Amino acid sequence: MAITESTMPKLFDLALTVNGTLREQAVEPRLLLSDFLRHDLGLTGTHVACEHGVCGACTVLLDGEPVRSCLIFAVQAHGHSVTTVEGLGAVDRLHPVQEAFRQAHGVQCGFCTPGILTSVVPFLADHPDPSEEEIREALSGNLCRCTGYQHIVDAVKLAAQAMKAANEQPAR
Amino acid sequence: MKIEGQYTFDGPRPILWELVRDPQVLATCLPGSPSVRKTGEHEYEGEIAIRVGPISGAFAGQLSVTNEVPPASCTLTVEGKGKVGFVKGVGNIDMTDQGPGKTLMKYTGEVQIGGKVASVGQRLFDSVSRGMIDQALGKLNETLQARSGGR
Amino acid sequence: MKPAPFEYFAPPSVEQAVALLAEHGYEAKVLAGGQSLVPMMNFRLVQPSVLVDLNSIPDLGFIQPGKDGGLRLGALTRHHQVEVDPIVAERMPLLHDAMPKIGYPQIRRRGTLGGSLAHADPSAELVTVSVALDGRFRLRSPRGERWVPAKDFFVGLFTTVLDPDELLVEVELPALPARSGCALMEVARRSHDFALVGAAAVVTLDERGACQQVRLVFLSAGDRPMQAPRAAEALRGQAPTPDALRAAAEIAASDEIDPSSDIHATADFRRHLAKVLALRALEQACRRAAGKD
Amino acid sequence: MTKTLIGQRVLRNEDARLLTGLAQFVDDVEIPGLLHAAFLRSDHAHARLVGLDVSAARQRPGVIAVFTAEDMGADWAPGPPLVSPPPTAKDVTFHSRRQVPLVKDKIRHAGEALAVVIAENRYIAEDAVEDILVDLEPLEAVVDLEDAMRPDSPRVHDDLESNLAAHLFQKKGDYDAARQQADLVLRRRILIDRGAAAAMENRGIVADWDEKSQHLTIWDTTQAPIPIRNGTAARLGLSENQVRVIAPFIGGGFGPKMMMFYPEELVIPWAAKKLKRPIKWIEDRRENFYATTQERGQVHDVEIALSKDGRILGLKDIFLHDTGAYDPYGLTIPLNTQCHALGGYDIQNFTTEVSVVFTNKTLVTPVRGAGRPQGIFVIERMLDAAARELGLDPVEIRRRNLIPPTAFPYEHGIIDQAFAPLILDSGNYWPVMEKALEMIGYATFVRDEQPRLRKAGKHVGIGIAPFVESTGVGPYEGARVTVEASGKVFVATGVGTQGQGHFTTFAQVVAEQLGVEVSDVRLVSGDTAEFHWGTGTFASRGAVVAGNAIHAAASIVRRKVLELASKHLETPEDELELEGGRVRVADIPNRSISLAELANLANPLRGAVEPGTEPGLEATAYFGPRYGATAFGVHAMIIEIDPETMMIEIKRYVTVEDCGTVLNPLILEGQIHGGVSLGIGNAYYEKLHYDENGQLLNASFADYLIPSATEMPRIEVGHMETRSPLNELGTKGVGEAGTIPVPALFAQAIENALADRQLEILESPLSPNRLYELTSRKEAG
Repeated sequence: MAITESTMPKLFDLALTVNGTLREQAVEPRLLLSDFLRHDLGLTGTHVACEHGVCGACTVLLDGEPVRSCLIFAVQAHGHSVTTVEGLGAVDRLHPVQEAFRQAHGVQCGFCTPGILTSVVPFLADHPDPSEEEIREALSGNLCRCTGYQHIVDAVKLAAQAMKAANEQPAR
Repeated sequence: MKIEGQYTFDGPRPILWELVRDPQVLATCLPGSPSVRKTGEHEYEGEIAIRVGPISGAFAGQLSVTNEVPPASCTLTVEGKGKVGFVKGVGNIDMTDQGPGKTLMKYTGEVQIGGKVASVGQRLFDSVSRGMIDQALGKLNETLQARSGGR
Repeated sequence: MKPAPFEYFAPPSVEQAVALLAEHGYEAKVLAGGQSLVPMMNFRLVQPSVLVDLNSIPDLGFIQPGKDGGLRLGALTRHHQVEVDPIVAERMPLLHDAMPKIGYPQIRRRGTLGGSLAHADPSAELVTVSVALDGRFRLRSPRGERWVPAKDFFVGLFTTVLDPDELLVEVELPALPARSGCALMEVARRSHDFALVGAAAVVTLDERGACQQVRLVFLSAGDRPMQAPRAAEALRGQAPTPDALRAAAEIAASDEIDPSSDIHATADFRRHLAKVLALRALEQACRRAAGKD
Repeated sequence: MTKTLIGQRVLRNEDARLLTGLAQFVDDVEIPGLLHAAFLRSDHAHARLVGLDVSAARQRPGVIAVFTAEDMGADWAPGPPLVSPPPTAKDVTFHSRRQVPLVKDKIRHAGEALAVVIAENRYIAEDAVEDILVDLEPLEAVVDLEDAMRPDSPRVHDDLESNLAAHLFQKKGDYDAARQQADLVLRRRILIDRGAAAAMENRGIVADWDEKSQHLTIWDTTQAPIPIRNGTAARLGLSENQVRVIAPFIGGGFGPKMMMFYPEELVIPWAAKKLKRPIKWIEDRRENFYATTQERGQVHDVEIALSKDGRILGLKDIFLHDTGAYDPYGLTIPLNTQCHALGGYDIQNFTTEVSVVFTNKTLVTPVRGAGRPQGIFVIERMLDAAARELGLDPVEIRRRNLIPPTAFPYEHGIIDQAFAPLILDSGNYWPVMEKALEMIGYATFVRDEQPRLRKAGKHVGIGIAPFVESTGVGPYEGARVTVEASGKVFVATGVGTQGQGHFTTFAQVVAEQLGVEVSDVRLVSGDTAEFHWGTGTFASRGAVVAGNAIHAAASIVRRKVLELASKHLETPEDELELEGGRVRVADIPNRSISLAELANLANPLRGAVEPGTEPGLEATAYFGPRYGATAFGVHAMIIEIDPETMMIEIKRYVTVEDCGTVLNPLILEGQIHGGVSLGIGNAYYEKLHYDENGQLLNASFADYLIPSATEMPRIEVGHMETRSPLNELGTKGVGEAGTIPVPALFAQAIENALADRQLEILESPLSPNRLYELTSRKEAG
């Protein structure tokens, strides 16, 4: 988001940690956190689909809490830490939740997926053995138009099992 | 959206009639008491700021009085346009004597909204428009009481 | 859908926050959780020129036991904290039950108690529950501090008694007497939408099992939380028989609410639902008060 | 073939990138110097544009340009027609009126674009939009379909005599004669209202004109990159080779991203070329609600004639179809409705007549289902009414009318959306229904459970609805399959994709032929630089038409591989097998050669290539079906209604689908789950509320209610398989199947649950409020 000198509004010196890395940038107060992550930092895995807080596609973790990045101004994340889908796992090293979504076909077009993953990861941390009802409740703030949610629910169950199994393995 | 209702005023009909067909007075009853300028025989224009909690919008508007049958009925048309959309209200009012010093006003009409306020604010619309009408009628009654008491 | 420009302040204290509000008047908006305000800013339905962000003020978010079994909550307490707090669950089951009905999980992580109350949306659970529980609010301005009962705080659609330079800083909920029970019943299109109508009932029974005190408050049934004092009065001293409860629900739904029509429900359907839900809420509250549920 | 990949639950190739946020969607494209666009749109649904003052907007710092229709000069022209009226049918009237890039004189729906601001960022662009002063003269809006057809109605298009956009009459047999013989004739009026596709990704376009190379690159959220490339080139006076259109990952389409061209697709490339700067426009959600196309609005007057044993003797359906402000998509939707009003039933006498109506509402083009749900709703509602009248079980009346397996191919004698005679290629319908009945436990439920639950005061109901789905229509798709020097395989097709798993199902088809791992097949589906023949992904045709083209190309490559390997291994071709990326001699595992080696042998750096041969292990092939393949399915559901609140809980949901050969059951189930969720939305949650002035009252996800995880039931999916004789793979499409019968199913189950109220439902969508109104009216009246 380049802004020429002449149009420069009053900027705010923002410093925050994103996926473990300190990022510093001067931003306009009105810049939404979602736009900052996507366009200023190039972390385009965070998707924007409604910008009024209903769809959940833009969910990121702010100090570990899942929040709508379209309803938070970037300046409000000053001094805080943000984790985006890019911070969960990599193509050759998928996070167990990501791996479960692949196994259970919890992804179709994939547009809502990053926001679902960033919602499910903290949910499973609090609910290691969730019921289907709890899972659906946890997903209620994430709209998906492709899957009818069934394979997503299955993926969350699978992830819970996998993570539980991994935790039960004695440490080497 | 259709609007319909009635209000009993504490004042005689001829004075209420004068107030109703005087947009300068009507304007003082509207939210923010906008100032109006006369642009035609029965036409006025002005700016009005509407505030509903955190939502506020400035509207540039016109007000006109037509179909006058003194001192009983007329049609009020209010139109406003702003950044958040537009509003148009057409109301027919009908006044009858209701005992000594009381006047019953019945109104029916149609309110149209468009733009952002219509497309994302519909949940509030019925409540807001009824609230504003009630508020305006209340203020008009206060003015009427002051005016008729003063005579 | 991008917000219009504004000037941003994140004051470190309540004093500085109210001073900023006093300086900027109606031009300023308070930013707490932002979960209602920011969507409206993104739509550009709201274009404040100044935002005063409370999130940098320490100590505004707390949950503490109040005197005699009551509860004190800081205005910046996030919904999620209230939802999972064991003291809330123990002392204010109605508040605890209401929390999962608010917005979505992610909204509850960010949204705040005080923000929701000050926003005064007549469809909001917290607004209704605070009245049903006979809470009171501590307000701060440059002129000092005052306490306002919840039932007097909400004066219209999105409108409260808060002055432009005044902040809601704390909520106090009194303990319920012995033999009390509460219930919140809602009908919403999807589980997390604004309810078409909701009814909260708080019932205290006397030693004989008759209704000693009843509070019945509706959401989405008028331009503010709609109380039903006549229905409550009709039940006072009465045994909570099905007929008595039904009669009270009937009074409340016919005479004590003023529902609007929108695309999801006509005023007529809302009135019908109010009657159904009032009865269900009263029934459940009575059962709980009698220790049966 | 040594192993069968077709029909396996193969995991998707594309997932790892989607799951880690690396997959590129249009809004993820960043180019140095990228500018951002925002459109000024009309608040009014119908108005004359009197004046537009953009001077203040142009002055705003950070604004690069503001364009109006006037600024486009001679480049201003309406979009092209997408589908012409049927050339073969008689009695067709069609008035083609297409969307305009920016409004020049008259606004015809709320949200129509009046001007575009190009600025350094989207925030500034939106600031500048608010600076524009608009002077409009509001006109009375045309909203209701029947009112629109009255002679005194205001007109959407002033140059036409009425709001009639098109009229089409079709018949088979002789309905009037059949009616004379009937024991029962029922007449009903059926209303179906609009919904939105509401893909999670809004539309968007990035256009980058390179002045030095005179080349235009466009990233577009389109289901049809090749037609966009061709059309853009034609409009901008460029050679097709100067334009490259890339449809990268698409965040769901569901039909509206098939519409060509949207005004923004006309304006943004034009502006990028004019300014010689890259420009991005990303639709926001509110824009999506009135600038992206919608569907479903129809009013039907239906008559059905039956014998007393429940046989359908004839059907007559006269209906109005809402096309919105323009009709670029021709008659596709109403033709689908006409064809699907016949369901999977043996109906000999049929009269159908549609009047397509212009209204001051957003344009109508296909949304997942595309006219089919309306047709199925009509016939299924009529059969339920007839079953009640005749005292027949709803299942029994359907059993008596389903087309028998011996009757295929079954010729209906009217034309379908491809303007070809409607022929149902193959099917075995009753066993599909039987399987659904068995899965949901129909007999036990009706005999034991329902009476028991009713006695306990519960309002439970069951519904069962069969449907046909015309799929896999032409004209054609093509593909190029290449074995690369690494031994991995590259596939290019022009069909486009919208999240259906093409990267995997198509790879399976290729891997099956060439004996490689599915993950070693890389597919590009939406880049005109890679393959530039084709139409697009719509009408449940991707897997059928592109799938068979890919199969054909892969088969040719397989022959080339075998031919070359045969020479090299000195073994006859029929003794060779392809597996694990190698060609080997059957039974002698160590006599083999890898595909990589063969690819290098086929493309030597030295020596001579024999005259008449082509280098490489590569083939391009096309597939065009003679006509579309027809899939069949049955959905069944058990619900419970709270009769006081009218809230519905879905207790069981069963689907059985016959879509011919299944390529990947995992992906197929996903398609069905998703289709059902849109169907449930259509039936009970989603409705676009237009007021009488043409204002859309629910342009947000807060008020337009898409089912979330807490509303969706678990869906039990069963399969049957009747191959299509029309293609090598035997496939039929399934993309829209899940959506089609759901409104009909809901109506049936609700009537059954509220049997004590004797409710008849003749409309869709429903809501608790509407059910309350219908039951209160029943009680009052």
